[in-house]
Order: sequence, then structure tokens, then C-alpha cells
Amino acid sequence: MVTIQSKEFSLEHIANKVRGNNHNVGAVVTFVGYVRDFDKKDSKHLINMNLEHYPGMTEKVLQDIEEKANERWSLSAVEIVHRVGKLKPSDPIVCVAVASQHRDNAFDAARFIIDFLKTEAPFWKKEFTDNGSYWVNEKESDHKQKISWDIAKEND
Amino acid sequence: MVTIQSKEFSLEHIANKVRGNNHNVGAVVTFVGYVRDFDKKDSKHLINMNLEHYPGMTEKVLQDIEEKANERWSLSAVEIVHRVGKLKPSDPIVCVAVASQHRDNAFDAARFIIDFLKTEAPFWKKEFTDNGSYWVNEKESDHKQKISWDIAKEND
Amino acid sequence: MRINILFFASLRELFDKESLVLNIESKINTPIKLIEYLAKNDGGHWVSLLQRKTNIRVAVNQSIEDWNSNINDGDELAFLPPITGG
Amino acid sequence: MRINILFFASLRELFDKESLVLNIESKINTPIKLIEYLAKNDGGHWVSLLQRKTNIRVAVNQSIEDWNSNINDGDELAFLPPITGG
Repeated sequence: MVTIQSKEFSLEHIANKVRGNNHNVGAVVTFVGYVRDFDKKDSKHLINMNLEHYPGMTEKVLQDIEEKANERWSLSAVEIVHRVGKLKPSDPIVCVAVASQHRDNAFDAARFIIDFLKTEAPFWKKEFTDNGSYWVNEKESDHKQKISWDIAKEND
Repeated sequence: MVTIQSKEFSLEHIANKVRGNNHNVGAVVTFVGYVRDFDKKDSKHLINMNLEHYPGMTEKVLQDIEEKANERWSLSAVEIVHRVGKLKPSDPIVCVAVASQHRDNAFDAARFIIDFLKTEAPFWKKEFTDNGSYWVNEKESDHKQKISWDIAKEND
Repeated sequence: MRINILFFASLRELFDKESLVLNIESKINTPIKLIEYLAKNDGGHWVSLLQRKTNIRVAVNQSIEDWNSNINDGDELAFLPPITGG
Repeated sequence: MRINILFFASLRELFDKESLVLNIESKINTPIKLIEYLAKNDGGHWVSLLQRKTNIRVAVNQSIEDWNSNINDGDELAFLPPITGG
């Protein structure tokens, strides 16, 4: 399930939800991404950021990623929660939680989902720092990781 | 940090602890393993289980695994919590939580730790089912996964 | 035909608007034809958008599409700067 | 020499005890020599343990060691059935 919200989320709540009442779930893997306050490369400190998205398309893209993960691995449930709006350093931004019978599928799927979310879901971060404000550039490394999944699939 | 306990743990608590007050943590990955109630292969239902361990050695082995993960990846913190004693179906057994600046290290280390825990840490499960009680056999697949990390290291 | 254009993030700031409804001739039937036409006729920010084209993706009706894909009457066309979620 | 032996899980049930202190000659200085000696002299469950040897690991002072590693006076020797945590 996909949720876009401005308020903070509870990891325990999401983990309980993804596990549900399913006594056959043996593994839950969660990933939480946080706002970091310092960019070593640029020596600037973050004051806060604003997370903007494309309502409608965001949900569609994330549901599509969830579906792709379900096609690729045997999963019990998936929860994707992404925040938008104003965020401070060390605030949680995103949570991906995957429940499955065995741990391998949960680990693989969680990683796949966050890799694709980072490159496909229409979110944009504007950072306000002690050295000015700017739109964050897309990371080259994120794109490489998305591509590596495509290659892995060809080799499946 | 390594904790062996009989009481239930809180995922939120562990995740907060592993993140600490570190504004440079960008990612927290957690794995929780649960007691499953049904073994398809044997068509038997679990009533409960008893988890036994080797006090002293368990802590030593898990601290050693944590240390190896810290040598191999750049991590902010690691928390390993494992329960012992009587457990029912769907009870959480084990939690591994890893905090790091970037998500790749957190994912890799969490997986490494649970793979090694499963093959190296002296825990034993006795299952009480509707079809008798028995000590769980070591899983062949767990051993293969541990070995794959050794191979990955040689290729590093 | 009628195309609803959406701008996000740095492009929203550049154009100083979130959306724009255009009535264009039906022969301007791809995103690339549209911005080439607007850059030529209106200039301004459309020229900047055209220049940044390799870093911008287009979404037609909320799906990522090629710059040469078809656009039709009533479509929602969005220009997406490099995305940075998660 | 004095060796403190610990049994866990199925082996604890087999021997019906958690631990056992043995006084043995110092020439019986490896885990394999010890269980071969005990299987020969005491028989019983030590024979079963010897037969299951390939599935049992030994820990000397809480570290996994080879069946041919040295054991010394005062050591803690544990026999570990296949482990199944997590």
C-alpha cells in the first residue's frame, strides 16, 4: 500500500500493518530514510527542506513499483510511506516495509523498491542551507542502481 | 550492541536507539524474524517453541559478527536483539537494525548479520507441534548464504 | 487542441506558475514539437526548457513518455526536473 | 586434567544433563580423543555423540574449534548440535 503524507510516521505502526495478522510471515524488512543535516562535499548545513511531489502520478508510480516487486518476489505485503512538505534535519522522509515468508525476498524487494522510488517517483527536494537554497540534483549513483536491477532481471 | 532477552522487544525503540542522536544517519534498515505457525513440508501446526542458547558464547559470537560488519562497511551503529525462552506463533524472535549514512551499507550489513547469526550464534529451537515436539534441524540454505559472503569478500 | 501543462520544482519556479492551459494546432502533436514551437514563438523560459531538455523528463497523463510520443486533445503534460525523493 | 563439559539442546536431552566435570589424563588433549576415549570406556551416549560427530560442532572456551584442537586443564568444552537461531 502507498501513502503520501506530511505528518511523521510510526515505524512500529507500519511494521505491524505490513505483517498484518498473517501467521505465515517469517520476515519483515524495513528501510527508513532520514534527512541528513550536512553535506560534506559542499560544507553546508541544512536548515530545512521542502519536499514537493506530483500528486496522482506519485501514487501511480509507487503502486506500479509495488506491483513489480510482487511479480518478482513472493511477498506477503508491502507498505510504502513517503512524506511531503517541510522537513527538518533528522526527520524521517520515507519508509519501505516488506513482509514475506522468508527473509531473502523481503530484503531483495525492500531494496528494489527504494532504488526504484529514488529514480522513478516524482518527488523533488529543495534544501534551505546556511549557504543558500537550491534544488537537489539527481544522484548519478541512484540511476546506476536502478539499472543494475534491470540487468539482474535479464540474468534471472 | 547485542541484547539477549526473554521479553518482547519494540521495533521503534530499537530503531531509535540505532539511529541515536546522529544527524548524519541517512538510512536505518531493520530485519525482524517471526515465529511461523505452519510447516508446509510437514503439514504440522506449531503450538509453541522453546529457544535455548549458550549464555556467554552467544553474546561473544554476536559481538564478533557486529565487529566484522563494522570492519566491512561504514556504519553508524548496529543493534542485535534476540529472544530466548518460550515463544508462540507470530511472536518476534530476532531484530537486526543497522544505521548508516547511505542505504547500501545498511542493507548489506543487516543481511550479513542475520545470515551469520543464523549459522554461527548458538541458539536452538525446540518446536512443540500438533504432531509432536522436535529440535529444528539446521537449514542447508542458511549455510549456503553464509558461504556466499565469504566468496563475496574474496572478490572484494 | 487543448493541453494542460504542469510545472514542478525548479521549472515551476522558472515559469513562476504551476500550470498552464494551451490551445495549440493539432499538428504540434509531440512534447518536443510543442516546446520547439513555444521556444521559437514565445521564447523566454521555453528556450531554457529546451536547452535543459536532456535533464528533463516528460509525463503524459502521469506516465513517463518519450519526447517524441504523441499528445492528444485534453492531455495532461508535465515537465519533470531530475527527481530526488527518498 | 579437569574439563568442564556442557551439553545443549538435543545433546542435553540425550545425556539428561546440562554439564559434567571430568578428570582425564592429560594425554587426552583434543575433543576427538576425548569422545573416542569416553565412547570406548563408558559407551552409552558417548557412542551416539561420536556417531553424530559430523553434525556436531565443538566450542572450547566459547569459541568454535576443530575436533583436533587442543584442550587444556580448566577448559570449558561444549558440544553444539546444529544451531537454529534467528
